Amino acid sequence: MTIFNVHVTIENKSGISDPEGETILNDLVLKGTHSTITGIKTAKMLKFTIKEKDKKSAKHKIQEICDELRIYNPMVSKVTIDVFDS
Amino acid sequence: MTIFNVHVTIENKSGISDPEGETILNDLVLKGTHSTITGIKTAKMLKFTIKEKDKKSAKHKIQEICDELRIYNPMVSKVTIDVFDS
Amino acid sequence: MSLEPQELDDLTSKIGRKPTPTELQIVAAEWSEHCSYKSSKIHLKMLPMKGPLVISEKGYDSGVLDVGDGYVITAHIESHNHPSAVEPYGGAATGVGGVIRDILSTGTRPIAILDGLRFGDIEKDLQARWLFKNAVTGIADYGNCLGIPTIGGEVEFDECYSNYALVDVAAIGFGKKKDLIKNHANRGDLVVLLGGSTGRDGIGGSQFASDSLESEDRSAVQIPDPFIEKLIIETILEARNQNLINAMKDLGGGGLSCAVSETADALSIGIEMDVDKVHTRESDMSPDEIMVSESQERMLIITNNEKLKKLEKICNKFHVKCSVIGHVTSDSMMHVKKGKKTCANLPTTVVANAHLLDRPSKKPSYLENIEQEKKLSPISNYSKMMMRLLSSPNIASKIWIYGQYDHEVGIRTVIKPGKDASVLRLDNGKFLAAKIDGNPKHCYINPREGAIGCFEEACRNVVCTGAKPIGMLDHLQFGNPENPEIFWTFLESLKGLTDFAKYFEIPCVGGKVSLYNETPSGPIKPTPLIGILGLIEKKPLHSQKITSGDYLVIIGETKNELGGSEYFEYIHKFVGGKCPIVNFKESKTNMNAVLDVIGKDFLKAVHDCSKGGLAVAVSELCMINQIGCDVSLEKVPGPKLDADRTLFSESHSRYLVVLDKKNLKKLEEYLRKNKVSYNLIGQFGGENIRFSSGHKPIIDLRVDKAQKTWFNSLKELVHG
Amino acid sequence: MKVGIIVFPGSNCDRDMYHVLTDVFKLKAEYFWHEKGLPKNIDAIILPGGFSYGDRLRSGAIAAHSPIINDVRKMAEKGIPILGVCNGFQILVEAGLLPGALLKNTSLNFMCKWTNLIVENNKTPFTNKLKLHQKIPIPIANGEGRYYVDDDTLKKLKRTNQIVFRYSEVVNGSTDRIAGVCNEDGNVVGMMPHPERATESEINPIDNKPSSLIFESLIKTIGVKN
Ligand SMILES: Nc1ncnc2c1ncn2[C@@H]1O[C@H](COP(=O)(O)OP(=O)(O)O)[C@@H](O)[C@H]1O
Ligand SMILES: [Mg+2]
Repeated sequence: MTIFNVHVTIENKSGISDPEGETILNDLVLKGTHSTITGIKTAKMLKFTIKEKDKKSAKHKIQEICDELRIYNPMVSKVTIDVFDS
Repeated sequence: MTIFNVHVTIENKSGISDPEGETILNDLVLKGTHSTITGIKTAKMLKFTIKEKDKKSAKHKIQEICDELRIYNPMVSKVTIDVFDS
Repeated sequence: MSLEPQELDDLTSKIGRKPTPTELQIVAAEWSEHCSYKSSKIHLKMLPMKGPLVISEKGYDSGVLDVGDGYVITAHIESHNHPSAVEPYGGAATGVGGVIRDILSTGTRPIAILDGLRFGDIEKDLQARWLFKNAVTGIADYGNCLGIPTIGGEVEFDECYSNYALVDVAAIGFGKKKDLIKNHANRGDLVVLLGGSTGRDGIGGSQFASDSLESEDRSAVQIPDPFIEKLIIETILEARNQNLINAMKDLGGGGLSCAVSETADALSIGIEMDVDKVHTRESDMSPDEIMVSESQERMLIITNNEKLKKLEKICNKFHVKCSVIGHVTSDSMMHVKKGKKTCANLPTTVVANAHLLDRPSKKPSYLENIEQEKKLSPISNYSKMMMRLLSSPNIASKIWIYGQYDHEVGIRTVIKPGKDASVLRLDNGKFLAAKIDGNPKHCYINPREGAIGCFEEACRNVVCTGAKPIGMLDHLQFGNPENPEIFWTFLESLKGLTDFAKYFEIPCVGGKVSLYNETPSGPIKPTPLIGILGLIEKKPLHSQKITSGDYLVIIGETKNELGGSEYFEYIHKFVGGKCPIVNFKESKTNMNAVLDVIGKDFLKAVHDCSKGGLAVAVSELCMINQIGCDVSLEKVPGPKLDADRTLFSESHSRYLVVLDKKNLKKLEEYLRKNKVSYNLIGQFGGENIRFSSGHKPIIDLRVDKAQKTWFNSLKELVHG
Repeated sequence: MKVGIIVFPGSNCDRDMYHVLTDVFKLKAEYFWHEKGLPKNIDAIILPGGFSYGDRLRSGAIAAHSPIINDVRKMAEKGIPILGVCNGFQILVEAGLLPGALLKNTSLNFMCKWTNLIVENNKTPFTNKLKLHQKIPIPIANGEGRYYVDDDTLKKLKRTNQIVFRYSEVVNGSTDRIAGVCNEDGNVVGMMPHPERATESEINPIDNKPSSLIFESLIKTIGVKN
């Protein structure tokens, strides 16, 4: 068994608006002098520490947990799962 | 000028509790179904789209924004900045 | 989105040509059940809508009641069932947003929200738990951010809602009568779209709400943005203060299609608009998409050239986008263009008035034997069973819900959630009580009497605070109306409500019909929901702390009416029996008596008996006040019943009255004189809740233990 | 004597505060929109509660960059009494005018309920009519109300008497049950609970006296003459 770090990033699917990102962009960043920024999207991340035999089963396990615990709603969000060695 | 995607991950500094991560973990651990998970931390991510001449200046610029506009509160959180080609 | 074949024929013959694709989309949105009320409209007319306090004005989406001294309150109710069933957080949140805009569109400031929630069995069903938790968070996040207090509501769990959710939201507004928007428009006036940008989210929402929920592929997810909504509220109210709004309508189901056609139809004008002028979120949206998008947080305003500059200035201050999308014409046509090109050009009366249906109805066969009772298995330990009942999700304290809602912002909430109705203070020194109630378990067994029961319960709740009911909101939620058996239950409920409203002279000031509420395993139980507004001229009854020695008096009779009760359904798992029936005359006598006695200012507390019957109502008084009580069941007025029936019958028109010993005479004198059925049934004191029947103890619970269970069980259930 | 109420996009207790200042305590009050500047003749400033910028990023984080905050900072330096309530407190913290941070409640939920405060510093312009350790029944209504400071800062706050209010019981996981703090000079005070929701007997079912004293302290500080 090896320990892995698994990052789960949850964000709105494309085409679905992200009011928080828009507010941060328009009311904070663009009010300063930072005109090279053209977009901000927010996401939520969960960082799991998991003991599994390999990367594949770590990823599989985490996907299972996300679905089972309804960590995200597939109607609105998508997840990206990245596995790293710890 | 090139467009870059810059991911800013904001998470609690170590030593500062993360009730949300703990709650999710307890849900898992207490229910006894996923004992291979040993830790969960939550983080927030902002995905910036930025036009800069190279990766380095993109990163530099974003670091500047994070500090100047207090995208994170240095008292409780730390940031990690990752730059990607778009 | 599409029209039925006969509707397409109807449209073609009315306009004398083949409709364009954009026209088809517009009409399909407007003729959907959700927007057109085509199945219900001819029947809804039976409800009494007028009254001495009702102010009606064309084009209003909310009811308006005159509360005196130049002030009005407005009220409306909406649901967001289908969206909440797939995305509970966003669905519930945008439900709040929608009804708030209805209130705003009359030119009044929203001052309160109430929510009615229904889910499957959260004890067993994880999906139901997820829906519940997220719907509550959605309402909390939206209402709290707006700074509008959510002052109360109700919630019920029943297997008939498995894999589904009903999220109803009612809102109340307050303002000066002179500030009401008097909807009017003249040729050449400008049509302005104000608020969030129009995007692809929520396309087909109203059609969605008119379909049964089956496919997973729904584009109807709407992302709530309470921050924009808050800015819109302030923008509109400032514009109202400066008299910049000639007419106004919120964008809800059917998006621009409905807002434009209904405004034009109500004001007998035409509107010409250009989709290119609409501020959109994505650049490549088609005219059809723009016309039917149900993006949230948008308002349609009619103003004129002179006022526009000032309006734009206010919008700039609040960073709210506004676009002039068209102008008013005199030809009664809804003319939609993209630049120079015409996409749709339809008579507004055609668009805004779908062909109304008179659907067949038939008494459902399940009702044949529903009143027959099965033999109940004996209860060996009533105290234990009572504890179980107190922890059941339908009975347990709802503090986990209203504790997440800012119910005090606005500093009007004089009586806060946790008891019966909540009460708001108004600027003219009067008070407004409000509560919503439903009871699908009763309504399933008897759609007519069940609906009347919800109406009476909501009245009882406001009466307990000393308020006289002045207006009613109804929300009628049923399954597929094309099924005659379902449609019969709809009609029965409606007739019952109408009879009660007429007898009590309580006008219906607003309502909503939500049909096609079907879950994978069939239709929901009939779920009418009734909201009651009550006015208090002098001061509300603030419950005082109950102390040892205080008397407990019950008003009203306890009958053998356990059909649909929590006792039958939760404890005995039995659906059936006789549902409680309201006797109108008795109801009125008791209601008036309670109001009169409250006015005499010697009562400590009043609480009605509802779910869980007498046993639960008494326990609630004890648990809230942390004091015991001894109740003698044989003293309870009504026909002689077994102890469990007296304890748990859910008969209506019953009130518990708490008073100091020394005031009993005064109370009895009044009640006897007015021929009210009542009796002294108990006395407070000690640390135990005790019910006995002829000195035989039946239930004996420690108050503190009961209180802990009742208070925490919902929270513990949700947080696992 | 004039009190300035600062209004940000999304503030929603501004009108409540105005009502209490003017109708209940007969003070003169005026709203100031966040994009404007503050005039010189202001005697006290209140940042009311609400959801400035929808609480996005972090509550108070965006409003802390509003133009008006520069003027608030100047006034703070001059010693003018400044009170931040709930979101106003969060903004003052984000602007660096008060120490610490406000994090999500440990319940992870928004909490609206009545609780009790204990007065820990009665030398500020908003507490000088209260008794030390006096109990104040008061409502809270927030999602990010858990006050946090690290150990060193906590020690310093204690030493410099910057803890103004504590909760009488554990409410939301705040460090040392802190509910309100002040700056070193004591003229800038921030608190999570809502005193404006507890000063009228009609609204306050418990006891209206103590939280009224917060406003009466201000009157004592700046005087009443109009
Ligand atoms: N969904 C909800 N949202 C807000 N408050 C609620 C909700 N459900 C129940 N409450 C509050 O809890 C209290 C008890 O509600 P309920 O059991 O419906 O009372 P009653 O039996 O008198 O109708 C009331 O104050 C009510 O407003
Ligand atoms: Mg009640």
